[in-house]
Amino acid sequence: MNTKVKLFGHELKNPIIPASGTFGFGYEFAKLYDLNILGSMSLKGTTLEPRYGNPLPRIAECPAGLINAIGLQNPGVDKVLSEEIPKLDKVYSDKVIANVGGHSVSEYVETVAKFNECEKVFAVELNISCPNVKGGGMAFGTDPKIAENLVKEVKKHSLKPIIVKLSPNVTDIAEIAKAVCGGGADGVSLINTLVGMRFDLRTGRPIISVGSGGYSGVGVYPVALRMVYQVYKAVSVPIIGMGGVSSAYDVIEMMYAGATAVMVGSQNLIEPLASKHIAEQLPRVMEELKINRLEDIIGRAHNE
Amino acid sequence: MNTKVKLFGHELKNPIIPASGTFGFGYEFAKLYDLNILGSMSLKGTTLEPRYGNPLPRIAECPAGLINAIGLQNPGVDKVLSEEIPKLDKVYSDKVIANVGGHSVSEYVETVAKFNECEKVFAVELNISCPNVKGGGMAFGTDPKIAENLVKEVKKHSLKPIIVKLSPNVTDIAEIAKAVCGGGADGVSLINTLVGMRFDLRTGRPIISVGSGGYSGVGVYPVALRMVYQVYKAVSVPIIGMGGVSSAYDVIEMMYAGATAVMVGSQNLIEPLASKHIAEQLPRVMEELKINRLEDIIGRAHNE
Amino acid sequence: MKEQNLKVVSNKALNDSTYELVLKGGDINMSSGQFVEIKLDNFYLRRPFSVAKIQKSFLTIVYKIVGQGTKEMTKICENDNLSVLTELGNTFDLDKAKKPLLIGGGIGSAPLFQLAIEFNERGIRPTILLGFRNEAEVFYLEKFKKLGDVIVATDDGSFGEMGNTVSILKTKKIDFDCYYACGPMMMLKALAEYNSNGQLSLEARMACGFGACMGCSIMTKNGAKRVCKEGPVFSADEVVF
Amino acid sequence: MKEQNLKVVSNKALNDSTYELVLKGGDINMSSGQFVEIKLDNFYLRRPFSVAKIQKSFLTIVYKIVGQGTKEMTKICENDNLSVLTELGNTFDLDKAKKPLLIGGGIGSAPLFQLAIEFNERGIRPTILLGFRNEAEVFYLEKFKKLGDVIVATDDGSFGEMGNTVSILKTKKIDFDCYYACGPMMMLKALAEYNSNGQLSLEARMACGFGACMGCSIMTKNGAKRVCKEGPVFSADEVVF
Ligand SMILES: Cc1cc2nc3c(=O)[nH]c(=O)nc-3n(C[C@H](O)[C@H](O)[C@H](O)COP(=O)(O)OP(=O)(O)OC[C@H]3O[C@@H](n4cnc5c(N)ncnc54)[C@H](O)[C@@H]3O)c2cc1C
Ligand SMILES: Cc1cc2nc3c(=O)[nH]c(=O)nc-3n(C[C@H](O)[C@H](O)[C@H](O)COP(=O)(O)OP(=O)(O)OC[C@H]3O[C@@H](n4cnc5c(N)ncnc54)[C@H](O)[C@@H]3O)c2cc1C
Ligand SMILES: Cc1cc2nc3c(=O)[nH]c(=O)nc-3n(C[C@H](O)[C@H](O)[C@H](O)COP(=O)(O)O)c2cc1C
Ligand SMILES: Cc1cc2nc3c(=O)[nH]c(=O)nc-3n(C[C@H](O)[C@H](O)[C@H](O)COP(=O)(O)O)c2cc1C
Ligand code: FES
Ligand code: FES
Repeated sequence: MNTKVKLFGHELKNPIIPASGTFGFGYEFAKLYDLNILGSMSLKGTTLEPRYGNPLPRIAECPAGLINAIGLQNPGVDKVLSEEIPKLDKVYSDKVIANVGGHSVSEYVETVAKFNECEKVFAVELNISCPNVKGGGMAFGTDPKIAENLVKEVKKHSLKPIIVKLSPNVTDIAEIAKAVCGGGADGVSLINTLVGMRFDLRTGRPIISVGSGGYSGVGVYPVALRMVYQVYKAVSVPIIGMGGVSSAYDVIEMMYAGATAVMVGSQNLIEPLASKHIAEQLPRVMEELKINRLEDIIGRAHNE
Repeated sequence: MNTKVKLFGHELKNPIIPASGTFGFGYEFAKLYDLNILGSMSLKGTTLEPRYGNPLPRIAECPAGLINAIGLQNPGVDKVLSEEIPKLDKVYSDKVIANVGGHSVSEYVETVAKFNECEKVFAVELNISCPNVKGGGMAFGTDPKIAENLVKEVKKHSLKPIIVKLSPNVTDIAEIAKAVCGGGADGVSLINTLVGMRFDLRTGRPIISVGSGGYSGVGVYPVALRMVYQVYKAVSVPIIGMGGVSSAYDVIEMMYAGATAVMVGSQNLIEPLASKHIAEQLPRVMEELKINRLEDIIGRAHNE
Repeated sequence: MKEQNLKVVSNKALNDSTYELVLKGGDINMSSGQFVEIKLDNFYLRRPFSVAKIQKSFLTIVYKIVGQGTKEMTKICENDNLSVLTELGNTFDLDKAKKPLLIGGGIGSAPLFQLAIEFNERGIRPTILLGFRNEAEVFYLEKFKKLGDVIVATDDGSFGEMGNTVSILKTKKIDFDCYYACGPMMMLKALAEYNSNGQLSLEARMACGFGACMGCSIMTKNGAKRVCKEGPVFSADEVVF
Repeated sequence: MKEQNLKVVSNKALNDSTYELVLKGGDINMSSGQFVEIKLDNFYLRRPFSVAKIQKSFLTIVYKIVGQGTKEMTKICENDNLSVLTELGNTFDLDKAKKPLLIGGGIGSAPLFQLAIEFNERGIRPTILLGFRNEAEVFYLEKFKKLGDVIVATDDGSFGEMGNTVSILKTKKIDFDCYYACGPMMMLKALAEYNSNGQLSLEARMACGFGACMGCSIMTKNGAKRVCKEGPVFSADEVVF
């Protein structure tokens, strides 16, 4: 069973990548299992300055997932580079994906540029789809022109491949995908969270402190598959698929839809060994489905 | 416990309404239980001419719901008026909501007008958000101008209140809600299904014959709540909330978000007595939450 | 249609990929051709299965592992309770045959077992033609032999005749007036083209299973019909393949 | 942190709204203040509960019915297996006190039981101040009395003193050097304002419970800290309410 896939010339031993925000900076999971089973990992969303994020409660449960409104809590890019990534480097030998959030074009540009010299990072994921940050985040991800321009500016200052993370909260995700590719994106990742809400049965008020938050988990899976399929038809850069993935079967379906690699998010939170289990299960499922080389199935759903 | 709510001057004994497409024309459920426990019901989507709909498979399972691509199979409005509604009338004494789909403004207008003389129908729900009909359906629901114009034309020829059923597959549902209200909508209902896909693990091909379909069930619940909340802020007409409702608790949350009445869809398909159970559970849940008059809680989430 | 809680009497393997599940409950008022829908933990939709045998308040289904749900079903234990919708769909029409031929393809043989019982109750011993992929997939053979004259075919010839039900039907002279078939769509289509004097039990991906969603509507010469409500048994000459 | 399958030894009501769940498993290496996260069927997120008692491989939690999940938990049966994350969070710091005062508000009294055991193991008999809404909510009273000098207060005076833990603390002269408190946020805030020489066990809505999601981060005077990782026990003088 050949589980290898390539992203921007970088070879991953398998396509399983814990998704940003659900795996911290990785090293804390090293107490649970040997991280080297993972194809790569996407680090917690990082901004120029340290951020505390939103007030509590930041979490609300849903029947098939959760709503989060962390608000990009992170120690700031400098500390990520000087402290978090070195810690991760000790327990994980492959390269990783940095994930960058921001409020303005210049903030994105400056933060991304800081990763230029970081060898541990083989690509930067631009989060233009975070629904939890006022006056930033998702606004960049719902307007094709604004998105294209942001990517253009970022590309000017980045030495790493840029993956643009797309928002599912749009009428036409293919249009945004085309726009960011027009701006020079080397790849796209999708989906970020769907905007969702829950209410307190006793008070009637929203549970999340800031009202709404981002919904993720198995409940978003069919929407994620559809969007990966749509985007695969629209652009030719590699796609990293995610949204509700909880088993190796789900990884296969994502790849049929068009994903080159697959991120596992919320499942890590409810089952700490999820990414490991999925990576282990993958060769067995390939055998069951008579798939020899995983790269062969990317976009298979589009074959006539 | 007072469970009554009012819609366009019409009093419903409770806000529980089986959603269009998940309850046929109602009468077949009469063998299972006395339908008169229900506040009202929304009939299967009806078009001017009879329609067979899409080829099979039309159904795909999801971890927390299902995808359907029925394609508005129905016997056509004339037969609905002459055969289906009379059958329903024998087993259900309250008035119902007709649900109308179409491919063109004139088709919508003509079909809606046919219900003008039908006493059994107290309002017509305009489905401008069906993702399963090519060259129609959802296209009307994703562009505010087209939606507004459609409603305007329909209103000219309808003697019944018009409820416009909104698509969740848009960047800004509040904008569409405002547009249809600008066109004269008397109420809005939401959400219709989210576009979703699943793939066959063995062949890699989409399971649904026409590729994608509409995703519904508990997995869409947090998105539905958020959209009802958003639309309540944007317009002042009554809102009928739906999407993933499976218990009386869910009904209460929908009403907190802003719904005057609540439709139960997919749950009827997996638990045939769902709507009945929810209607029965409602007074008990009101007691538990110390709610005396259900109408008092509509939009409670918006109180400061 | 009824929603019932049925208790699991047994759930055992008949061969590597085929299991027999016996349920016991209140009120099982069903005939051959009809099906039930079983709710499984952690799956959204119920799973439809034809009844393979009905005896007083015992209901038997035979199922094949084809996906996640049926894989999970093998873990069902004695005394578990299952939520089951019973009395779904229409029945085979036994009046059509004096000399019935029952044709089963793979797991499609399951509903023919109850049908064979019912013919025997009428004093008619049917001919039973069963096709399987290979020897490992054969099930219920001894039981079927008690109820009729059985011909078995396997695709690879590992058991019985070599061939499939349609090829056997074409080459062997079998004396029958009306046939009753259940199996893969390809087989049913070939049968209907070869001989239209039969009844076909169809499958379709279903959401509700009781007529509410139109998820399973097929086109017939007499208009659209729901596999779950007007079916699953259709006349071979009405189905538009 | 460990993911373990633990067997249910018992699950019984202590009063109308409070239950005690005893689990048995392999390797329970925990101390007072720490918590576990229990996976429930049909709920997406695990539920966090402080350990009320740890004894060799037995782990006891005491839980109050407050919503759908805890309501469902009352149906857990002997011999069921539960997936549990153990060894979560930090512990109370027993070194801070020679004359400890344990302050529990409602179900917040649960983790203080294990704390009282640990103080007894050190030869220290703590003072224990427990506040409940009313008599019906009191639990573990006799057990606590064996471990310390117990004062009980109820909001409505239906049992013990009338008042809440904070009002009792203010009016009664209790001799202690450091307090250890768990209970509603309002109570902890009032306590911290009244006396900063204490340890508070906080709650927060959690997604992961083991430090991965930042869902539970509170602001402290020493920067952001995760209730599930750097907490749930914080020094009363560091929490920014
Ligand atoms: C009227 C009727 C009677 C049936 N009788 C039997 C029987 O007696 N024994 C038996 O083994 N099987 C029978 N089937 C097929 C059986 O329902 C499917 O094999 C089963 O649902 C597959 O479930 P899964 O979770 O293992 O497969 P998955 O592919 O994981 O299921 C995913 C979804 O697809 C549906 N699905 C998958 N394959 C089929 C299929 N062939 N037909 C209908 N739905 C499907 C499932 O119900 C589920 O909703 C019958 C089907 C119908 C419609
Ligand atoms: C570290 C810690 C220790 C705890 N120890 C105990 C204990 O020993 N005994 C006990 O009875 N309770 C304890 N709780 C609170 C307990 O976790 C909640 O009461 C329980 O999760 C409620 O679940 P539910 O499904 O009944 O409520 P619902 O309101 O239906 O739950 C919905 C969601 O909200 C979360 N939630 C609801 N209330 C709370 C709350 N107060 N704190 C955190 N999350 C909440 C649930 O975990 C779930 O994700 C503790 C909480 C934390 C964080
Ligand atoms: C708690 C939490 C925090 C997240 N933080 C980030 C983030 O910082 N940056 C980002 O791009 N996505 C973030 N996401 C989104 C996930 O990376 C992922 O896109 C989304 O959760 C869908 O995948 P899932 O359904 O597998 O969780 C976060 C998600 C969760 C649940
Ligand atoms: C099988 C099926 C058929 C449907 N047909 C229609 C329809 O004809 N007209 C319509 O307006 N909505 C139709 N819907 C959408 C539902 O009315 C409802 O908006 C949606 O399913 C979300 O609610 P739920 O999650 O409770 O199912 C259909 C949904 C399903 C599952
Ligand atoms: S499956 Fe719903 S109508 Fe047949
Ligand atoms: S709950 Fe995830 S970090 Fe605390």
